[in-house]
Amino acid sequence: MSIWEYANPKKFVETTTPLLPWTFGLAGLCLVGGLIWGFFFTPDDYRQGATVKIIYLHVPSALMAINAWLMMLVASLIWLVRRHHVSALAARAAAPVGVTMTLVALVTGAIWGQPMWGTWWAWDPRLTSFLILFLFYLGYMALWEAIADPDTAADLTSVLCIVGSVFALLSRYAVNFWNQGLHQGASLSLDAEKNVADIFYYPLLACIAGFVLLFLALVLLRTRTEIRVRRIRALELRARRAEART
Amino acid sequence: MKALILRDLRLAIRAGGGFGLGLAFFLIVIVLVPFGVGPEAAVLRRIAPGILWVAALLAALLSLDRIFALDHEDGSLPLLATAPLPLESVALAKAIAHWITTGLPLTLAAPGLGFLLNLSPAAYPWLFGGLALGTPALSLIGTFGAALTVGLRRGGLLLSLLVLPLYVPILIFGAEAARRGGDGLEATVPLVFLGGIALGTLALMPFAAALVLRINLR
Amino acid sequence: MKALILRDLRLAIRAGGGFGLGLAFFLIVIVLVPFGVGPEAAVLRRIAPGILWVAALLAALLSLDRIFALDHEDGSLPLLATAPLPLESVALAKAIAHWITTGLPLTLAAPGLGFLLNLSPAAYPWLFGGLALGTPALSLIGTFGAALTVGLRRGGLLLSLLVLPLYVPILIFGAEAARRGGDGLEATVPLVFLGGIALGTLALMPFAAALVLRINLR
Amino acid sequence: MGLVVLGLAVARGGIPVLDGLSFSVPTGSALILRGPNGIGKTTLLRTLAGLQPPLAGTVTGADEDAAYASHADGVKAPLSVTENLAFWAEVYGRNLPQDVFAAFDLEALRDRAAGTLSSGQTRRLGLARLGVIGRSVLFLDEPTNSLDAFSVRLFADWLRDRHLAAGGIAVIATHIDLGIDAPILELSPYVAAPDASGGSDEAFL
Amino acid sequence: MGLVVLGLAVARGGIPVLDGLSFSVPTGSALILRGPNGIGKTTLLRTLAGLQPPLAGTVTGADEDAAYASHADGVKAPLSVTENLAFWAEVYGRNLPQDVFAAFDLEALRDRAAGTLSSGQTRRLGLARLGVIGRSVLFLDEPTNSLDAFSVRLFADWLRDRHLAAGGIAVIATHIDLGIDAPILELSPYVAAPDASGGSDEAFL
Ligand code: HEM
Ligand SMILES: Nc1ncnc2c1ncn2[C@@H]1O[C@H](COP(=O)(O)OP(=O)(O)OP(=O)(O)O)[C@@H](O)[C@H]1O
Ligand SMILES: Nc1ncnc2c1ncn2[C@@H]1O[C@H](COP(=O)(O)OP(=O)(O)OP(=O)(O)O)[C@@H](O)[C@H]1O
Ligand SMILES: [Mg+2]
Ligand SMILES: [Mg+2]
Repeated sequence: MSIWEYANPKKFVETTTPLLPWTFGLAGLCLVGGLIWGFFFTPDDYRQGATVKIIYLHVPSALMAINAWLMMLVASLIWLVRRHHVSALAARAAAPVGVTMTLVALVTGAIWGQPMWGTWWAWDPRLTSFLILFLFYLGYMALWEAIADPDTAADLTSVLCIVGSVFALLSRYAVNFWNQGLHQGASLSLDAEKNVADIFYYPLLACIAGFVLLFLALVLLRTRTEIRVRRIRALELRARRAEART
Repeated sequence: MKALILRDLRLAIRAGGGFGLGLAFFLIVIVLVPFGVGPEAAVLRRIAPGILWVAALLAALLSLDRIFALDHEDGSLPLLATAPLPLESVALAKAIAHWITTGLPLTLAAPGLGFLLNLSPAAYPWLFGGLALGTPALSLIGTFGAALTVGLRRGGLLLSLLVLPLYVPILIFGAEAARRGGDGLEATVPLVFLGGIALGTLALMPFAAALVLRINLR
Repeated sequence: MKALILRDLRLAIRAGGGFGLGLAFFLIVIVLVPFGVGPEAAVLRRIAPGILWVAALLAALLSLDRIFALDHEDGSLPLLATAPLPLESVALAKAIAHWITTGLPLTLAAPGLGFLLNLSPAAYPWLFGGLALGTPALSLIGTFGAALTVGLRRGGLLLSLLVLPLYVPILIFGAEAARRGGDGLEATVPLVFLGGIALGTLALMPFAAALVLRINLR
Repeated sequence: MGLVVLGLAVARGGIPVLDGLSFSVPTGSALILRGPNGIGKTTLLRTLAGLQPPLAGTVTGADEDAAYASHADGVKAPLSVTENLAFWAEVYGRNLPQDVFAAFDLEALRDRAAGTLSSGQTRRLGLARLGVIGRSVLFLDEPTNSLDAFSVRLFADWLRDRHLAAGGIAVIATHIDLGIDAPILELSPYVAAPDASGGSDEAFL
Repeated sequence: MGLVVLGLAVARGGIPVLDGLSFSVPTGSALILRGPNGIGKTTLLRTLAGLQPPLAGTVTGADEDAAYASHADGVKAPLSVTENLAFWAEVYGRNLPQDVFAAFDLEALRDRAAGTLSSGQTRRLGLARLGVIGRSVLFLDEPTNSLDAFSVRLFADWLRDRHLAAGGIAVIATHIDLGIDAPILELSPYVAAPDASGGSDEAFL
């Protein structure tokens, strides 16, 4: 019994059916808990005032936006190497979730930027590379949409995802080089001294956990939908073929 | 004519993207410019209206060669020419379909994207108005250009070469309107000119395009 | 491979324009920008390196979809795929032919055109060096993009959507080098990065393009 | 009254290819054009259909009622078979007749994207357009290319029983035997002389 | 030793179309593929030529020596006839044999731009490529489409007297009679069952 057994679509759907409500429940719990905790039970920051609370949406969504692409990268590699359909479909399913996360991070960032930097948007390296990531998501999704044959689409998008990852990384460094930014550096690293105060930190962790779980749940749900769409397509094709022969 | 517009729209959507693609391209150009020019907000604000207009123009341009090329390749064009639909209507229908898939989404999105380039708030209505009047003219002129180059290999670049000079007045008036608007000045005059151009192209271009198509089909 | 490059060059010339077309497009964009942005010399000088780079990028982009599209339409592509030439060489040959018809003339002409935009004299060598290193990478990446979208209707816009984000690092380094050069600063670092990207794409992109072509030909 | 052609001369690429053609096709009948490759069949059909002007001579009885089917099918790959036909029906202001699918053996392919059809199936779809647009004068350029024997018979049946029987006219260029009963016009005698007048370069000679 | 095909199954668009094909073609002989439109001839030829992977089975004797000629000719319109052929000769690392023009009746068209040829002339140019590249295993998909009777004979003669006589192999899908002496493989018995295994949707059923 290997882990690849779950790469069979039927097996995957069966296995995830009982998991799905739990994932959603847990995600909801963490999110609601974390957000309430963060919004109502933490003090205002001495410099930023109440605006600091947007961090509970901004940071988790930004994190997940990047991690979604990583997950797609891994899934694409698995598809190319082992040709498991579930893997390709999971990558496809993750893209819209990832792009939504990117959008949420962009929007919350912009809303936060207005009081903090006095502008909705600045061509800061962090922000800019995020916008580029957004473009990569768009291209990836557009390519999926444009190709009729699902296996060809899976192959081509996988290659695009890999090549895109290289260039996304490259852009990241290029942008850094291009402009020194306004945006915060990493402040969540575990060993850093200038970590955000604990009082902001724990609810933030809860929110991050919530976003991770939410992402997981949404990707599971969407993967199952994609599998069923493929299944319907396959059944229709077969029915049509049978009909054509009679 | 409705049939043709609907078919073209359906083809655009079916072939992936449709409306979204033009928009995405627009977004990309807007993102690229700061990379080239540098991120200073003041400089960007200064050039924002011009860049937005140039981007709209390029988005229109990039999709032009497909207006007739596909119909030429698969042999639909002679069939359409012998259909009861006059070629003038064909050209107009093509222009309308092109505008719906590129010009319209651009017009709707441009004000929203302006803020990436720090466009000054006063410029928004003028930008929007200018694009609403200018993009149909872009599509109409583009249809003429596409008709002129249909069947030519490497039509793409030649087409841009032919069409871009025709686009210049639209660009000048459109960008001028947005720029004046951004400086808090009155900008109805360039808009009126734009409207005139739009009406003029609407009256003339379908006929010119049909004429040229007929010659190309011989 | 030489045969393929020569054929593509001959086709480009035969079909009208060839070298001239890319250049002419470049020229037009350069001319359009002052119309859009306004004629102040200071502003233009400021944005000149960026605009030159963006124009180079767009000129490359506009000719990309023809790299494989024509061979796909007339059925040459499967014939090439079964020829003794490996597909990797086909992709490389296509990229080289594309570079010779667009990137090379641009590189040679860009310094000459810079003065239309008031480019500061110190920037010329850096602009030239940047383009010489960057445009081959543009062609190579573009070939990959073209291979990815070969056979898709409306490939043009989708292709730009896929390729432009990949162009971002090249644009950043290239424009940065020219900008720094124009400000009288040292700019070897971005040029070195550009060279690295060019070498990296040269090593990888033909393989990626061939892989993708093979999938598309199935 | 049918299609009447008088003293027709046609040119391709500015060079006269056929000269002195006169024939008439009465309603309800077809005419087969024969001739080796490159003699000018396609050029002639395009001229008859009004896509290019004749060098000399007249064509009567074709203007409004004519339809042309070329080597290429004009089929849109992303659209389904039904959508393709429905489009042409609408352009010609007609309803899509449901029996056309059976007549061209497209029943099973109705909802398939045209781009996934085999070459023969695509050709059948291209021909089915003729059954949709309801034109009475058809100019057909090698309509049976890449069709199998069964489909050729299907098409010949449609042409004979539906089109011609309803008073239609067809002028068909083909290299194979269609199996319909029609006079054959051999084009070889009408090849334009090398010094035939009317070419676009004439003024310079 | 010729071309040997064992237990081949081929798919198009992720759907198995032909299944259980086994045949062999000895050197110096041809095989004609027959079957109604849409049965899978093109798919089979593409698989044999290595353009798409088979679902099952093996093809031996084709890899390095094979050439494929599709429905489309791969002719470059702006180039002249000679330039078109010279290009392929160079890609295959050979010299352009001068007798190929006579063999395919292209003498008079040598310097014409390929885009100005008639459909049959274009097809002849497409076939002449086969005489240039010197491959010994040919997979031909309806090679005689839009050729007149004379050109068909010309091609059959070339195939018989030049290609096969020199120890070549040809697998030809065609709907018409070529007039060469070759066994015919009727594909109808090999149509894949609707529930045949190996389709790309299989995992989802
Ligand atoms: C549109 C504007 C913005 C965008 C696109 C954006 C994007 C991002 C991204 C990509 C991250 C990184 C997540 C990671 O790598 O772990 C992040 C984290 C963060 N952002 Fe923003 N941001 C924006 C505006 C802001 C503003 C205005 C502030 C507040 C001053 C802010 C504060 C933070 C903080 C504190 C973090 C956590 C840093 C860390 O621990 O890594 N962001 N944001
Ligand atoms: N631009 C041109 N210049 C010179 N000759 C041309 C040009 N275009 C076409 N021709 C010639 O005109 C002739 C007529 O072509 P046409 O396509 O009408 O022939 P066809 O009878 O339809 O042949 P086929 O049976 O091969 O389809 C051909 O000999 C062709 O080579
Ligand atoms: N994407 C697809 N999805 C489903 N079926 C497809 C797809 N592409 C092709 N087919 C079908 O596969 C079958 C095989 O096609 P193929 O082109 O090999 O036929 P063929 O024997 O060459 O026909 P012809 O004689 O018409 O050229 C056809 O019935 C076609 O409709
Ligand atoms: Mg012809
Ligand atoms: Mg076939």
